[in-house]
Amino acid sequence: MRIFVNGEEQSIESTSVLGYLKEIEIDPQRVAVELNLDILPKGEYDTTQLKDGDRIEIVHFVGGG
Amino acid sequence: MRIFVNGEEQSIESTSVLGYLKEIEIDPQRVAVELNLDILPKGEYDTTQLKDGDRIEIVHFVGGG
Amino acid sequence: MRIFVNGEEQSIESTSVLGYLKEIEIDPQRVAVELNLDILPKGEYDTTQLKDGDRIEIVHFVGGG
Amino acid sequence: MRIFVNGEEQSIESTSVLGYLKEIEIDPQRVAVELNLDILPKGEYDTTQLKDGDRIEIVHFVGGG
Amino acid sequence: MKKSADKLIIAGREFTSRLMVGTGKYASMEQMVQAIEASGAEIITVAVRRVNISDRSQESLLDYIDLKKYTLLPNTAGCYSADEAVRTCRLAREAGLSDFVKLEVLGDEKTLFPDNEELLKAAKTLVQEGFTVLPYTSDDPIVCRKLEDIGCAAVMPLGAPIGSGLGIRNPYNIRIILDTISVPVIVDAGVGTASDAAIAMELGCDGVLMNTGIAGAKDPIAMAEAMNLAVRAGRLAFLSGRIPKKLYATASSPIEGIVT
Amino acid sequence: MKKSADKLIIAGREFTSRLMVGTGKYASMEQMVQAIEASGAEIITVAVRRVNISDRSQESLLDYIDLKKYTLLPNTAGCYSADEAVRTCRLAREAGLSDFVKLEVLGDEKTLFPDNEELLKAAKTLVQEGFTVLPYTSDDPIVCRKLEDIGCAAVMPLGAPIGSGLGIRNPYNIRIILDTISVPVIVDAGVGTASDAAIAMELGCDGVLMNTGIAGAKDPIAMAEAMNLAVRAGRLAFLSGRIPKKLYATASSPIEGIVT
Amino acid sequence: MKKSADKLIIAGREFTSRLMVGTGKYASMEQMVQAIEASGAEIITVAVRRVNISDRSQESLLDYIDLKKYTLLPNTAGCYSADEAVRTCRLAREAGLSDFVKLEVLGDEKTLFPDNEELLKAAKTLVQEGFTVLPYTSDDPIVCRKLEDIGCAAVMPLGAPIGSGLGIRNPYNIRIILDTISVPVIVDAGVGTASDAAIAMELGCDGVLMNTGIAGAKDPIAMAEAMNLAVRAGRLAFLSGRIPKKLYATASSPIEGIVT
Amino acid sequence: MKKSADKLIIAGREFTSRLMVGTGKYASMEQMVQAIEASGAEIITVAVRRVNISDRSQESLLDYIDLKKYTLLPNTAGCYSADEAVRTCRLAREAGLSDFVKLEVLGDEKTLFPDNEELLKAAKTLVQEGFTVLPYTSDDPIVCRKLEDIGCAAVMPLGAPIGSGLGIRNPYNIRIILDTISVPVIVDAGVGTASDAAIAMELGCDGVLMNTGIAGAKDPIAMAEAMNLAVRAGRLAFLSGRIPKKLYATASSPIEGIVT
Repeated sequence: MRIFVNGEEQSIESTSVLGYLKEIEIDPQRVAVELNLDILPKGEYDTTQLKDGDRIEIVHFVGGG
Repeated sequence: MRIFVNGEEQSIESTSVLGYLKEIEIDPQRVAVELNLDILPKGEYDTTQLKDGDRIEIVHFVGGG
Repeated sequence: MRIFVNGEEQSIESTSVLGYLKEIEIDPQRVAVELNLDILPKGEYDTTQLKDGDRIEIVHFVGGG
Repeated sequence: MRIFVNGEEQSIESTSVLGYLKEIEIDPQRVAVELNLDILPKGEYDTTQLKDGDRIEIVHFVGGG
Repeated sequence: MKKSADKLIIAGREFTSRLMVGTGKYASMEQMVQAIEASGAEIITVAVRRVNISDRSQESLLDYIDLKKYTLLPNTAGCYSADEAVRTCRLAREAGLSDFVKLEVLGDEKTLFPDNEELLKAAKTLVQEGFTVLPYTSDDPIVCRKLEDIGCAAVMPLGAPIGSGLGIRNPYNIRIILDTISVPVIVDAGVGTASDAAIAMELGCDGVLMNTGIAGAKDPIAMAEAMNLAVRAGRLAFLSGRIPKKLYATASSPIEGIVT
Repeated sequence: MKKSADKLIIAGREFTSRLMVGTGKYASMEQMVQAIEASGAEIITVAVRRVNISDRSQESLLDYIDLKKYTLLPNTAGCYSADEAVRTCRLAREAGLSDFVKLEVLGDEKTLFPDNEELLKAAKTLVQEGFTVLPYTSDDPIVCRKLEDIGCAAVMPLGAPIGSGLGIRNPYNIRIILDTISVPVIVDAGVGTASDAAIAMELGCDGVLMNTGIAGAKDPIAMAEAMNLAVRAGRLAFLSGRIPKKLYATASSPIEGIVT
Repeated sequence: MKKSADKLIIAGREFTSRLMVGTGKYASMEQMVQAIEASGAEIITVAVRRVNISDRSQESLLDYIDLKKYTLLPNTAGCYSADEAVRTCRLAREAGLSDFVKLEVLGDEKTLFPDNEELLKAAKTLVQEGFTVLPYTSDDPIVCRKLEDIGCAAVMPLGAPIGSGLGIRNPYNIRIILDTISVPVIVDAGVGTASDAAIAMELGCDGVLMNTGIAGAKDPIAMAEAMNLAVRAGRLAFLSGRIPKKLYATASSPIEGIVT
Repeated sequence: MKKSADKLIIAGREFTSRLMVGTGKYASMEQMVQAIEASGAEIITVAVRRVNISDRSQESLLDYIDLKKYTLLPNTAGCYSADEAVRTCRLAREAGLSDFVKLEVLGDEKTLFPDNEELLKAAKTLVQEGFTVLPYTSDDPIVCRKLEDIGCAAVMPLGAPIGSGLGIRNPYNIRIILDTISVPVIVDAGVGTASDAAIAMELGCDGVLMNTGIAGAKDPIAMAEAMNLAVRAGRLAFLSGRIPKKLYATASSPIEGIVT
């Protein structure tokens, strides 16, 4: 399945958001996820299915002032 | 006829704006007139009839910074 | 005997500087003494005799900036 | 005759200060002259004779702040 | 450049003087006229107020001002919303038969600082209605850029609060505004004495607008002349290329030829 | 007071201009002459140097200066001891046929700050010899008072190092000097641009002396005019009684009669 | 008051330190951690950025910060519109499980000055959504008052441009803001050295936020300690009631008893 | 360098604190003791005065000061000539059994500015007599250099008049003094609040001496702590290498990874 992650097209294995995060080795506790411009509550990573063409943003905290 | 001039009720003789300005000895060239919240072009002072309850503002320039 | 202490004439009993300091209850360790405009070393308070008309200054430290 | 002018040794023809100034084409009105460390009044340029080894300073005004 | 050719151009109109003065707070009309004269100003600000119907005795400002000589710049002083300011500008245009307005929308009575949110709204409307808008604003480069983008004929950041006499409190912001803006930048408000006006001009401002600094002085007419001289002095100094600042000294007299 | 009657009086001599300028560091004699002209100065400083015997071609400064129009103020620039300075003053008097001298005794070459200890010695001698002594000194009220007590005709504290263009670094000391001293107080050195000169005058100084600020500018003649205007602006502002400084605003347009 | 009882309270939460620091621009995570430690800060700002999918090697900021010890303040740096800023805040809340946000809406990339028009829009939305909003804004008392009226938990006017190190360019405006505003006033941006921070606190500000002033110093850890001390020094000085400023002197040693 | 190793060395003696405080003008001896304690000072100034023969009740300052802990620095406050000052120093040495003296020779009672001519005379004599001389002087680089040449152990230029609280009026001169002088440079007089002390240290001064700034505050003990912190903050900031000042901004958060 092909989705857009942080603006770049990716082809992925997983079908759930949580699955995808694991696939790319990201700790769900450390990030926030936006699915098609809506915030996705952490509780729904597991149950939320991805479908072709979805656009997700995965962000975290970095050093800033 | 009674109208409101600069917020105060006045009873007046004249029926036209120009007439009223003359009545209260104001040089039309030196002022601007607003009739019921619309600017009244100088050219229309003569032809514009006042009716009871009209609200007019008559302003001029004073010292300011 | 009459001497001048800090600018004021005083009549005193003692004959030595040390004696006079004791007379007016001043701790020799806490002051400096000038006899007729010369500094008097602490060691000489005991042996130094006062004579009529001597001028002595007795100073100490006070709060200052 | 050899004299020192502004710190440099010079051999000169003239015997008077005024003569020397003319010799080197200097307008006496525009300068001040010091002869052996004493100011020489303008009035005495003519009558003052130079002798071997004299030290003279000739100064004028230049741009300054 | 030829200094004598140095003109201030606002909305295509050319002015020789870079000092604009107000007409408020003078002891008398005569004093006001003389002070304006001494200031050399060509643009003078006026306020728009209701005619006093009950007392017709009061004399009219316009009896004292030669409209062939001076350009009137009506202000919207006292307006606290875009609507009031726009309404006042429309009245001003009708009274003055000119499009020039000094747009003020105030934020509060204590600081008389602009409410830039309302100011931007009013400026949009007025530019659309064909006014030549000179807005009084903060020393905020972002607001100034927006005012220019809207189509204002100049921007007039304050140097300090109106009537405070504190001079230019933040020359850094004024410099940034000058770097950012293409229309004339005129410091409006805060000037207390001649050097304040000179500093504004030395920063590169195109002009200075003041009222209290002159009218509130013990001798307004002499102060008006002082401001006239100061604005010209500051402008000339700006154009002349000042010496750089250095911590240490440089001799002005030559080193050579010292008597030893 | 009548502003036009405002004169600077030094040792009984009356001057209209309160700006004194130097003659050093100009690109050409022509430029110097035009700059002095534009400055409006009546007193101009010059240095005393050895005539160059070997090269007679060089033109003389005095060929360019109308001595009927200007008062020469010879300086002792480059002197680091009282003796050198006194010797230079004696030569200057003989060359210039005038008693006026700008007395400088320098402390070091990097700061060109005065050596006030030597300065006081030299001033004593020169006053005794009948010179009219205008000493260049620090912004030190105690030294200034001593110079006045000795009989100097004026005191000339520096605003900042010579040629630094830093302006008046310590206006507080200048104010104290003005409170303390009866003879004219002239700020000498440090002025970099027009507003610096205006500030000096607004503090209440009697005059300003400068050289590098004008001669070192990209356009010295225009800067000379700027300084001329600035000194007059600052003086007028000082005499006019400026408005007080306030943290908050005061409206310049009336509150009454606002359209509502 | 008891100095030790002096706390900073934001949205009901109590903090002992009045210094807030950023986490950007450090040479290493270790250096950042030590600098934060030395600063004594309890609130630290972080940015919200996309995870780099391609390069998983990069370490996570949160591995280095003890969330029991520090309150995270996510910022919206890099946002130029209300919409972007609101979106970033929502992401930040989800990532950080906290409502605190440092709201920035920038006007341009050169000055990084706030776009206050957009800022006010974003603040309205975020307050409605239950965020605790700490907005970075200009030293504009009118905008600060509007932000307080909207319900922001504090206002954070800039002292000077972000990273400029110019200190507090306009203490007058900061003082007016302090007179006007009831919520905490925190100077955000511009601090370059310790005295800048002390001055902010002496004006009466409730806190200071900085990043570049520390992270950009040659020795960031030592500078962090300097800022820690300076903020406390300035706060204590503010509470201690400084002596008034006077032009003239007052002796600190007694006049009586001088040896004569 | 290792910050903790940073010591102030005067005449071979090492001190950890760079703040020196006076003992005058406190409400009580108890308050003085607590303030000195809070200041962290190791060197404290005292005045030399006649014992009051008639009233023996008055308590002695030395009953309150632990001489093992503090180094006394007797001053010559109130002396207006070299002779008086020298005489006072000799008395001080006899009373205090130490060679350290703070040498003041005052020029007048209104400014309490030093009379540097007399100061130099007194310093010469005292150095010859083996005193460790710390002279209070002007911010005059030439006088400071002469004092160092004479053999003074430090130079102590004033920041502003004693007790004025004006801070450092002329940082430029202080910087030049720091460039010129090898012995410790200690700012003495003028400090009004914490940031003034921090600024002195950030300029690179080796220490700060104050009395009125602390004793005259509403809460002297808290202000003493503020000054303690401020001097350390300023010193650390000086050693840490502050960021350069820039007119424009530099982002503290990364540009990359912004959500779009």
